[in-house]
Amino acid sequence: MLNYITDYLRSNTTPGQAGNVLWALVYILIIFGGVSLAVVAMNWLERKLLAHFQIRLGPMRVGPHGLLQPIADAIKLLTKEDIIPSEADKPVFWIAPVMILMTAFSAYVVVPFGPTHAVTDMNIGILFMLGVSSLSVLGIVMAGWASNSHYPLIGALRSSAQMVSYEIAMGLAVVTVILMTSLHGLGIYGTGAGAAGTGTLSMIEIVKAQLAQQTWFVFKFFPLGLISFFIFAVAMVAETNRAPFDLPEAESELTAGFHTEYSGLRWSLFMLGEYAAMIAVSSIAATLWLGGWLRPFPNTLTGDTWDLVFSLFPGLTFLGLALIAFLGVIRMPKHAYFRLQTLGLAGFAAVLALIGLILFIPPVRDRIQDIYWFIAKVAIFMYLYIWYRATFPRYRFDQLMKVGWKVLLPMGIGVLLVTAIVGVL
Amino acid sequence: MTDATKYMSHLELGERDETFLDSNELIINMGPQHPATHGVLRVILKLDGEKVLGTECVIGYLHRGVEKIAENRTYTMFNPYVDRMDYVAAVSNGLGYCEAVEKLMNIQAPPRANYIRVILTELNRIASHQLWLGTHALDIGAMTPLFYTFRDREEILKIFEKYCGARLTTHAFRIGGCQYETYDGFEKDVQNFVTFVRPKIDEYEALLTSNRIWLERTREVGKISAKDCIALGVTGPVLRASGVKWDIRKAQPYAAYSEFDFEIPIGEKGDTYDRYLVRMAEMRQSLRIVEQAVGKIPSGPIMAKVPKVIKPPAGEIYHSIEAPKGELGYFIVSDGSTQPYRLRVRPPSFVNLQALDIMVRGQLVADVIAVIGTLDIVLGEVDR
Amino acid sequence: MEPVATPFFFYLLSALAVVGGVLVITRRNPVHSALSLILTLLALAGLYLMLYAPFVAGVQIILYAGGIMVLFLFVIMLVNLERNQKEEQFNKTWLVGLVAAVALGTLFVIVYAKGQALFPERLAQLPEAQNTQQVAVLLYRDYMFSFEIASLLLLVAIIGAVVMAKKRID
Amino acid sequence: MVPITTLHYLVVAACLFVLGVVGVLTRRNVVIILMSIELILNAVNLNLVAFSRLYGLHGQIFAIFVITDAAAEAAVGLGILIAFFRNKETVNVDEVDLLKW
Repeated sequence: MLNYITDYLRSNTTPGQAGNVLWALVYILIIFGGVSLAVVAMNWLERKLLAHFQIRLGPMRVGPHGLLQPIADAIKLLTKEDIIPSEADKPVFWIAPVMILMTAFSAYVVVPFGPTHAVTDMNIGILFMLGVSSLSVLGIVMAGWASNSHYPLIGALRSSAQMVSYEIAMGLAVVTVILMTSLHGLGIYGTGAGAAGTGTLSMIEIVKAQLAQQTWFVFKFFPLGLISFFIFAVAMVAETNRAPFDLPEAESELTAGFHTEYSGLRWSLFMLGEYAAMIAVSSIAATLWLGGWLRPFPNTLTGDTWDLVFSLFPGLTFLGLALIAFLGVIRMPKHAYFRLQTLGLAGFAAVLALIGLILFIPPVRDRIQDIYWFIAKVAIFMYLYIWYRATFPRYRFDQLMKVGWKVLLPMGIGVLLVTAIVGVL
Repeated sequence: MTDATKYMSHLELGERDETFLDSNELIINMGPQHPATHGVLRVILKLDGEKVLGTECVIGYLHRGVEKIAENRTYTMFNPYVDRMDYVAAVSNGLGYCEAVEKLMNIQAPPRANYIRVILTELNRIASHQLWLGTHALDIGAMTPLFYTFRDREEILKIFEKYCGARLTTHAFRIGGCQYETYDGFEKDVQNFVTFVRPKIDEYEALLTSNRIWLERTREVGKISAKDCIALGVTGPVLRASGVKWDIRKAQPYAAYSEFDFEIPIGEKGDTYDRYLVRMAEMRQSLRIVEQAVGKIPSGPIMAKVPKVIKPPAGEIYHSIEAPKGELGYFIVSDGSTQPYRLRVRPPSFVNLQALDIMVRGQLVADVIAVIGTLDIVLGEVDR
Repeated sequence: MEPVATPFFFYLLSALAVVGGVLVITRRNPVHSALSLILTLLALAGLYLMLYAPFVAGVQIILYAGGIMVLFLFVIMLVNLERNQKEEQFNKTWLVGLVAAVALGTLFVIVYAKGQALFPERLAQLPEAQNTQQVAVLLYRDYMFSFEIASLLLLVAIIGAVVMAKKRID
Repeated sequence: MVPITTLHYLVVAACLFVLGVVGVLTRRNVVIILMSIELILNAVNLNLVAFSRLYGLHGQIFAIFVITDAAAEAAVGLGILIAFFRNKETVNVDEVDLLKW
């Protein structure tokens, strides 16, 4: 059994490619659990970070520094009464949140957390991701329509118009990258699936192309890669309906947009889907432009020493988190009331430190590195999401459309054309 | 002057349309339970898609009959009621009422009382503008300014609390002057506040003034010309942002305003962005006034000689002051008894709200939110 | 490598597709019809994957389910009349239509029964890993002209749709 | 279990095709008629892709063209539908009995 596992870990294909259903299932379960956990963590982090942007403390009551707040929220949402408006279209009202959740999670099938850490490496990887994430529009339209109420319907119509418009700019930015996979200029990338000058849609191959070309695509054909990255970064915020493009749920105008009539468990499914979609599009951006699982400076800081230094990062991160938690323990008020909380935080810190230490063990270190860098890159985008929300006012609907159609779209076409010309020259 | 009646909106609310086709109008009901109507304002919107064809405000959800109550209370007893109209700027309301009654009785408040009145009123103006800025920005989607402004407004409320024990509905002034002498360290507190809040105003501006999205959301939104403003009787920052240099503090100085050096900030275009800039500049000017007033506050009595029973001679008086929202006027008819025969308030919010319709016509739904925010209405004052 | 449980997935997806199709033509509410059609389209995308045509499957999802159907839903919401649902859903010639359809179905059955021998059972083993690249090569080399015509068609469709749907300003 | 052959796919395609034809011939609502046409196109697509496994990739190319076509058809069809609805307040085909209004 152990042999079987270690054997598998040494192989260099994804479970999907190897046709290994068992491992694919294990991966799916891990990803499902991991993403759900990440959503919970994001929830807490967003509230904490947003609070600190806004000179407040955020959740502080449930657990030390509100660490258990997401759990409390989850319990509250699960036990809440599930209200279905009497005039609603019940089956559609039922399916809508499930649809959003399903599309958000099925996109993870092709996300490469490492050269072998993906459920499968589809030939149409990025196309699949874009397609599946475009399906969430349907969920939103269904939710808005089934609620049978004005505000949700307007919210849903706005939302779908917005997502459909920004998908085009997003697609153009992605096409630019796909073009880049075939344009090497250095003559290095000539093997594998993308041989003979053809590009690739596969997520893993795209990262491998960046490895072979010794550059992240965000820096390729400077500033072309950067512009396409910028287009994608803007479009992806609009695509996930987050501030400053959060019109569909513009609180001050449409109360809560398409999910106004939802409550309890179903509402939490919407939130879960929204955050999962945010992580999914962020991982597209990280994969396509920031070199996926590749560590920073792969071409300048080379050599065994640097490899070693960069492989220590995961462990150091966890030790750093443990240190912060320990500082929190020290700063806890010395009062009998807080004893349990202090102990809990100390235990949490100890667990973090233990994980950090485990991550220093060489075999684990080598396996975990890729995943670590990938998650670190995605985390940057998640931080940006929160930052936008704290800083920007909301766009008006016509301005949003103007940005999509009159700024991002021409820019995308221009970048695509120039990339093609530059690549051929 | 334009004919004001032509702006009165009359929506035909008869037919309800079932479809969302843009060839037909859609009537949508915003409020009274809506997060962006600042209380219980109900706006009926007639939409063509997202475009606003007309609006109709339904008010009165917060009506308490303040003016009628006045007829059954003595002049002194009615004083706290005025705080409950514009509860965000309670001090200004009190000042207007006290000065109106003083004018009716030919009493002159002593200089020290006038200075205290000016300081508190100007602080209250800053507090009111801060609250406006926070909620207005929140309506447009910027969450953060709200928390910044509330942090700084807290300092003003602390000063109020120390002075008279109340934070919101202060009841700070009495007919004939002030009830309370300033507490020890009042000057220092105010001085500290001025130095504390100056950089904070720059902080708000850093968040918003040159923010591209803020510019797009506020520029050319809710425009109103100076002519229309005057025709509708709109006053305050809304009027000044349209380019009319009208401020009662300068035009008909009351309290001690003639003794201070300050400017009236005006805008050019009369759009939401100009109103934002005018209010930001006004906060700075208020700080200037407060600083000067604290610097040269005279000593002396704080209460004029006022008879025990306030019994103004028969007659009528109209007195108005510049409240944070605009011209706040009190019209009092006295029959010589201890109670006013009739009291009428000219609340700035109520008059300014009339401009909503012409400001939003032809604009989008999202702009209605921005315009309601920029009018800076307080429903307690609109409905009285 | 042979995919796992091919018959099972085939029957599942085909059943979903056919059930979706039946629902499309029988539902009273057009939104329900559209949602059923989406079900059919997604099931068909699955069938394309089973036929080693991942690119077509991807295009099916992104264009059909994510694009065209959203357009449909939009229009249904725009023209959704309560009155419409209470009316008779089938036209007067429904019997004729049904007979014609049954005849067509019979025709198919006969053709398939007779012509079964015509379909060779050899399966061209198309390498799935290179599908996109091969489609691209064909599309941009052999079918270049048709591709350009298709783009022209789309342009005409865009203009046509705008002209049709634009509000007349009298 | 019987191995899945091309014929299986063809039968599914035939079912969808017949369903589409029934929809076009019997429904009154234009939107549903348009959707039935989409069903027919999809049946054709399934045929093309199924045959592409036997005769090479050309079938898939054709399927892509058909999808393009479907997009154009839906856009124009729905545009006409909206223009029609705006004038007649109905979406029933049997009420389209005037060439001009």
